[in-house]
Amino acid sequence: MTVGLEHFLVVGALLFCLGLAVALSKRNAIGVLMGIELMLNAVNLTLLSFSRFQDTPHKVAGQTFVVFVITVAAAEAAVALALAVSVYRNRQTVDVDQLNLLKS
Amino acid sequence: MNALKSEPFVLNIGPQHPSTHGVFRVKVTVDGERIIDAEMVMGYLHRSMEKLAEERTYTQNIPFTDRTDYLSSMSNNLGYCLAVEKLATIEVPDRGSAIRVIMAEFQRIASHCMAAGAFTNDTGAWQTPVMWAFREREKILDLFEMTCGARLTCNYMRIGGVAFDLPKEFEPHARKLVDTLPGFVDELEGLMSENEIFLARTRGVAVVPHELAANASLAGPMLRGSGIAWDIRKADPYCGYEKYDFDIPIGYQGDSFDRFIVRLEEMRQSVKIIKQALDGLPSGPHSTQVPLALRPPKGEAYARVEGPRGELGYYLVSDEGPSPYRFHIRPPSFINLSVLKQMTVGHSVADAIVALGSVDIVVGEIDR
Amino acid sequence: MPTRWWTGQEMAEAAERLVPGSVAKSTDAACYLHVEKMLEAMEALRVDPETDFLHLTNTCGVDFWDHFEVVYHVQSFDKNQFGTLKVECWERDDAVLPSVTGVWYGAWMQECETYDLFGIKFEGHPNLHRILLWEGFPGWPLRKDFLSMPGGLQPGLNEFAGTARRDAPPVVVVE
Amino acid sequence: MSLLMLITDNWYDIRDLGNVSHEILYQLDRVLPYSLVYIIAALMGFVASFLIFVLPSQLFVGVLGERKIIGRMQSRYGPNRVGKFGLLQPIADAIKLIQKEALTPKAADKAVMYIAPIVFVAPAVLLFAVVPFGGHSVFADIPVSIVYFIAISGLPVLAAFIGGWSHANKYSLFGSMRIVAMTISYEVPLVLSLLSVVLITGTMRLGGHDGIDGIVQWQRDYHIWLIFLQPLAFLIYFFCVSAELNRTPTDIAEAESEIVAGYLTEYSGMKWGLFYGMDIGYALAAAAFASTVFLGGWSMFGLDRWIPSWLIIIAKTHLFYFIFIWTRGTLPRLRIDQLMTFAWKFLLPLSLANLLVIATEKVIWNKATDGNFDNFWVYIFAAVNILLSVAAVFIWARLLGYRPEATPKRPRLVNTASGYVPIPAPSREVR
Amino acid sequence: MLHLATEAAAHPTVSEGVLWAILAAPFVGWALIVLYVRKLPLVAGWLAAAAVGVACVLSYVVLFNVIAKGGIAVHTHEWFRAGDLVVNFGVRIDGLTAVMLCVVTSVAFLVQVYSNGYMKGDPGIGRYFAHMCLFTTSMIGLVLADNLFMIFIFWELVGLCSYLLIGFWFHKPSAAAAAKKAFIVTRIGDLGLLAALLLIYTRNDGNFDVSAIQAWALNSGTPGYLVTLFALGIFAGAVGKSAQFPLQVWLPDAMEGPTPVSALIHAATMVAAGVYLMARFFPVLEASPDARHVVAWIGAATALIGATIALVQTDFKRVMAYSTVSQLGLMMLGLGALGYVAAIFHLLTHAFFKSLLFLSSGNVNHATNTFDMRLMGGLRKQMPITLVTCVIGSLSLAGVVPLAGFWSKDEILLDAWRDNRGLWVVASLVSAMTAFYMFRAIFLVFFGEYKGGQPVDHHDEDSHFHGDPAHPHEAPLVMWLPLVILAVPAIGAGIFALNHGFRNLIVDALPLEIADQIKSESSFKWGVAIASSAFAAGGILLAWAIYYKQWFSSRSIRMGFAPLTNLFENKWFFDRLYEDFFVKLVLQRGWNRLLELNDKYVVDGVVNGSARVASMASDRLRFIQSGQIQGYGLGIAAGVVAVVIAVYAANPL
Amino acid sequence: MHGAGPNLAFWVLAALTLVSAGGVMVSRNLLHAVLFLIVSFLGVAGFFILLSAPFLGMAQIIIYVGAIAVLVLFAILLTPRAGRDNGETRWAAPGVLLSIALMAVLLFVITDTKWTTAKDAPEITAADLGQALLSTWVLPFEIASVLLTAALIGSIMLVRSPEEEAEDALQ
Repeated sequence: MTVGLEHFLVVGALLFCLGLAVALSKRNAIGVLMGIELMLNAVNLTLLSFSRFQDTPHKVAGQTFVVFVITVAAAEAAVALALAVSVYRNRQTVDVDQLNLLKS
Repeated sequence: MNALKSEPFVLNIGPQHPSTHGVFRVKVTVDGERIIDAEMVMGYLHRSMEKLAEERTYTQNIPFTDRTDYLSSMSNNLGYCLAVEKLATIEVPDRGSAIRVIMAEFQRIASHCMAAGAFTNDTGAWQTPVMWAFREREKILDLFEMTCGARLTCNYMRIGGVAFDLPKEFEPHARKLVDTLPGFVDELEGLMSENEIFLARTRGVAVVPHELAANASLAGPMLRGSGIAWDIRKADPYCGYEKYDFDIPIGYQGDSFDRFIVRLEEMRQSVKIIKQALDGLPSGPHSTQVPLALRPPKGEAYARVEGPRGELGYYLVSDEGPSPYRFHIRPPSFINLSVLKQMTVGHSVADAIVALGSVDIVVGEIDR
Repeated sequence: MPTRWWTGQEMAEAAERLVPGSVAKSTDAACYLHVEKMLEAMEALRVDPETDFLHLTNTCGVDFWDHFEVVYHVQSFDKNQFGTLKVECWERDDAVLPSVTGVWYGAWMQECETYDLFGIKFEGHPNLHRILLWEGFPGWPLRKDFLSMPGGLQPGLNEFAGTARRDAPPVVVVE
Repeated sequence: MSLLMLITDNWYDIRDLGNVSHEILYQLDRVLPYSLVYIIAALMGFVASFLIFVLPSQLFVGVLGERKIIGRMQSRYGPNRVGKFGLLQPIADAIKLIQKEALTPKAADKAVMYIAPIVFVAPAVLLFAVVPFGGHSVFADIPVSIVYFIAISGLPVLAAFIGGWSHANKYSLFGSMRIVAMTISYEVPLVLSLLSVVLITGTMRLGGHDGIDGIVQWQRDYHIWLIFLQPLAFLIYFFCVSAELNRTPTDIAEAESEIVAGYLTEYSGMKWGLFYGMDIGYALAAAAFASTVFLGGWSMFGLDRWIPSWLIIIAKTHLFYFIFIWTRGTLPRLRIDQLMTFAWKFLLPLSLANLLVIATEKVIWNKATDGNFDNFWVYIFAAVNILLSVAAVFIWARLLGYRPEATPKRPRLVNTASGYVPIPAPSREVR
Repeated sequence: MLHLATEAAAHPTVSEGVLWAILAAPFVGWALIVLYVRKLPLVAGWLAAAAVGVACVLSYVVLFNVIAKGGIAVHTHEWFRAGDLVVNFGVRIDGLTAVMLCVVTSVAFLVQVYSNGYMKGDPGIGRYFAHMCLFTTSMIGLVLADNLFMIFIFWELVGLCSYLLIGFWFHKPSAAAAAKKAFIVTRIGDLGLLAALLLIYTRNDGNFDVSAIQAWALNSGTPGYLVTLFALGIFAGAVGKSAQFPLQVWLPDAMEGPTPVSALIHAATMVAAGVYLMARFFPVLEASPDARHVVAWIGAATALIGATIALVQTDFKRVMAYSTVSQLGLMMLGLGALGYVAAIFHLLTHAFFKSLLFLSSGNVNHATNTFDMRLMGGLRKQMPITLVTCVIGSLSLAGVVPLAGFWSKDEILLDAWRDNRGLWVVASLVSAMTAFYMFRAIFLVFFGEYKGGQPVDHHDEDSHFHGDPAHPHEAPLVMWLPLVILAVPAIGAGIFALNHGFRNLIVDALPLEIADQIKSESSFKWGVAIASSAFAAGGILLAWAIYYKQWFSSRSIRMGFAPLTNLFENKWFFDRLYEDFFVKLVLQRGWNRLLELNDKYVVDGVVNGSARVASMASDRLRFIQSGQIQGYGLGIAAGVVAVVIAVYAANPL
Repeated sequence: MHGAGPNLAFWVLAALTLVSAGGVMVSRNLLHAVLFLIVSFLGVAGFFILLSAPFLGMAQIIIYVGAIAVLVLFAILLTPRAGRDNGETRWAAPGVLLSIALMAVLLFVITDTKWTTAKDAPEITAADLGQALLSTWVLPFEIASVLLTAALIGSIMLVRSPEEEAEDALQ
């Protein structure tokens, strides 16, 4: 059986949903962040699959997008982790259940 | 490592740590990599020598002094013998004094070899300087073996002189060694003092200002590294040191590097003294006859010599008995340690190791 | 020029000049200070340009059965002179002396050692603890009566460190 | 003369091992299905590079040679008991390590502690995949070899980190934090220095041969080694890579005089042995990489026509490795804040400046030769770059406060014991 | 078919390199200071002065070239191209640019020299000079730019530098607050500029070139509302930067910065940038009468508000600040009244005499450690040079006959007279008030008894006042020499009005049609001139009578006009309005407050039950607003699933 | 995608990636979760190489494994008292259910759509990518770099400790 676009898309979808599940269910803020990273990876995978298999004039576009996503992910991780650390400094916890200052 | 600022936690340096030169422990509290508190814990090697010495005769006590500072047994013997001689007013023949000077200076070179080597090892130079230093130290220990049969714990000095006269082959060997030693010091200097990394690691690290050095009773290279020109050999000559021409090396600001170069320079000066002593070695008896069961008159005496680590003092109180009523050693490395906290707090862990190495401790002497 | 070793009388003269009434007695070997005035006299001896004893060379205790003497060997770099000060302590059960760490920082570890081996407490010491022996070691080994411990035992033989009572009274003198 | 007859580019031509493997695969392809040959090719390349290069070098240069050479530097013999000249010492070591009990602390995270050595070893093996041993004998000739190398060499840090973290020891934790902080800092100038190489050569492939662009091929084409063209990049690469490899003077992560053995404190037996062995493996890989990028790889100014190219690169690698041994034998260790300062304040600006200069030169070259690159400009650039590098290093060091003349190296001498001797004005600068 | 001036045969021949060098010189100065000499105050200061000095000399080279050759020259290069967006990077040189360059660099140079004296001993002096250099760079860039995009970039840079310099003593809470205020308030205006930029991007094929925009505005094919929108957009930017009503509130607070900063930025250059921008796009204004009227009347309002507040200020520097606001309003008024030449001319003269006045106030502060006029007086003996220069500046500002200010203000009044008599009335009133408050300040500061200044607070670590305020003294050479130099143009710049050289020079920067039309107008009218002189003289006399002779007690006058003075002293309640209404009320409490009011007066009395419904609803809402991201994430994901399913259900493939 | 090699690689990588992503989900120890995450990243990098984007694969390893994973590890170390617990919150059950629902929807969409695919992989080198980034996509590229700078500065400001802030204020 030859592997085609659908296979990659399925892997991407599964990875995305796993990431979503992690992001939605974990209590530790860093765990949530890991879920988000997984989702971003899944998106990258999907983008690249389309870029590889779809017949478009802009062949480089898919890879370019992946570059941007990786960049943004790096920035996001840096800021998110800095946030986690500074939240920890103030409240001695990174448990998202307890981080609900917005709640009156 | 400011980014890693976290809760302070306690780190044990020792008693089983490669850099404590024996069983000795520093409990440091660190914040990230920065030390905020340091506490010394010692006594793992305590043998209660001062108590034991009260039960033995004056001559029997000489081997104990070997075992306090085992890296400079000759100097310890000398200090103790001087104290007893002072207590009992015993004259030492000239040849005996000259031999004592030669041995003490050789012992100083050997000890400083060890100190410099171990210190460079603490800065992370991977064994090479130690090995180089040991090479020369071995030759000096060969001379000791030739003279008294032992290499480390010599037990060579006696009350009233030295145990044996020098063997015939001693002088040619010693002269040969004395000729090569300055070159060796230059070599070590070229390897370490000219090394930018070594400078960066030791400059400005563990600074002891001269006010603190004087107030904290420091002695030896620690004191001289802080810029205080003080050497018992010059200030209060014993064994005829006033006859020899030599200089006191002193440092600039009292950092680790200053102490290191002071030690190197002292090796050169010791070579100079040994040369003069060998040239002017008088003939005659090497020792005064002293009764084995010596009973000094009632009284007390404090005699001191400039040991490799600093002022090495012996305080004896006699009650006319065959053994000392009170036998107290002024251990230089023990007292030099008292500024360890001031030297390390605020620096990083790596600097604490350098600071500890620059004090040049011998745990046998600290714990006695 | 070799060191000038001061006799006890010279020392006493200087101390008396600086702090009148501080000297208890003087011998050839040493000058004995009153406990109450010892810190004042020592500080004066340290800062006075004539005496200039800014280096506390050595400190130790001596047990004379009925009293303790604490010996302070002091010296001056600039004047190249050396002197001996002594303080007597007649209380064996509760031997207390003021700490000289405020005058000479170098007494820090030596006083700890003296405390450890003689049981002389130094008041005002920043961190007086047993430095060579472990906390809870029974008795003070350098006292002359060390062997006559409670029960006449030599400590450490059949009752070792771990089981030693931590807050037992340190010593009972049997005279 | 009969030897010269062998130089025919046929399978028995040992100048390039690729000829042999190519022949074997060609023959296999006739009888076996393609995918099987694919896998066999991969295995063959792996086994060959491992057997010919990695393992012998590791054992006899990394373990034995290092100990012998350092022994000689320290005026002692080094291992000389097992076998002739101690040649069997590495094997004895290995046997000892395997026999030793591998202790696991009670509080340790056991799974992680077991995984860490494996994670540490795997990338070391992978690194050799892209090192070219000859025009055709590259195990994996991928077009982005340099990036591959950078990516893979970032992995062992993780292993060291989790290894140090796993056994709940403060010294190990210190080592882990230090290694990660240091590696992150030194990765930046490292990549920048390699970027300048990529910039001037215009390719990210390490090897290359006649007709295929590659860094080695570029050096052959222009008859110059990149170390002459970019001395600064080479220096920066050397510093950074020795920091990443934990070699003296930057071995702060396992600084034995400070934090006992850093992240290796609780490892023993073969788990420690894997770390130890693969440290050497990484050093060899870095040396091979440096030889490839900066020292002309398997080329030797035409001599590679006569000498087997794999011998050339092995010789260069070992020569480079000798520098590692040498520094280890002679230099003290730096402190972590000094290392960080060095990376961020010294190497980073210099590598950026270097990149700028190289970019300018590339533009000049493009304009001046109108696309037809020639040697003349390369030699001009080499001369200019060497001068500029020396000047830049010197000037930047002075700017950062390097004043060797202001630091006395001998103590003062006085003849009388007279108390404190003040420092004569002008007071010296305290750094 | 439109004829652009660029197509004319004559154009400046100055080489492009010179123009870039003008831009680069202060920039290099900035880089050097930041990188190397930040810690060396003396080197940094004179390096900055030298860098700006180079730019200044080159600017005069450019000016003379433009005078000789006339016309417009544009040197442009493609900067980057992203998709179909092409952004150029270039310089445009014409009469307007040349004049602005000379003004900016001359004042900047003198201020830099002055700063070397004024800032001596400040710990952050390296930072100060670096910021000043960067500011000069961005201002020069703004002037030289040949397209709106570049103008926007440098515009923002100017704003940034202003922020940094106002907040130079950032450890003072007031300075930090003032910097923030200036930044935020000008940002509001910049939104308008950004909107104009986007308008041009969409409506003019992304061509940002100044000439192209002018042509676009003058093109009869362009819809009028677009031109008006564009004009209002850039005017919004100018309102922010030039502190026009209703965004004038930041400028007086900006006086928290060091005095030379106020002199350079908030008197001579940055605030003039708004006027410059409007002048740059004068054809657009010309093409849109609606926008023009808005500009004129807002300018008039600003002028009036500024002048009235200045009447009652007790802080010497704030008098200057409000005077600046008022004069900027006058310039805008002039532009709105189609007085292109007049506005630029007034900008030129105003730059000189206002920076002169600010620097004088700096000198006074240097001697007395305060800006409070109630603590001064009688300084004429101790500070003669400052007195003379300050009086010259004030006379010029008040518009007394032979001095520069008279000529420029007179032209504005003339244009206002021609355009709308209402505008003329306001402008005349303002000029009378100007004369009054300036001489009030002069008499309070330099005449009468000395009242001791502000004692030095030695515990205040920020204070680095050196002298003794009880015995004031003249400032050192570096500080009074720039004043003397600035006094020369403050006296003599009016000479440009005597023939048509200046007028032709800057009018040449416009497209030909408008240029010809403006050139034909006369620039002097005896009646208006006499009237304005009379107003000025009246103001001065009144001040003399009240504050020097004290024929009337100022206190009684104050009492007599109590409501007005109250209004003026509280700055027309603008700050209160913004603070209390916009910030606190609308933004912070508005919505809740509204609900509460609603609850109290509407709902409560009518149906109690509906209140309960509301509270229950809010309980439900609170459950949703739990503050937990994961809850929100869940919602989002559920929404996505629902949408996808819905889409598929609606149109199955 | 022809031949057994790539096919085999796909299945191995898919198993590796998904199993370790599942590991992130189920592991209770946060450190273990990070290790699983790293393996998952490596698997994705392998996918990239398989999809003829070796440069991106390498970039993925450098950035995700070399930087982001290390950052996460650092963050875990810096929050010691928060525990290493990677347990679930009360949203866990609905979250997982919803994920499954989304998965079902996505799988349905993927299988339901007729994808037009090109047979040949486009030949894209790193040079092409760089060319595209600096010509067509230059504006996003610049914005991304500005974003990175902002993130850098922001993170530094965020994690500064109060003492450091006090030190900065003194200067």
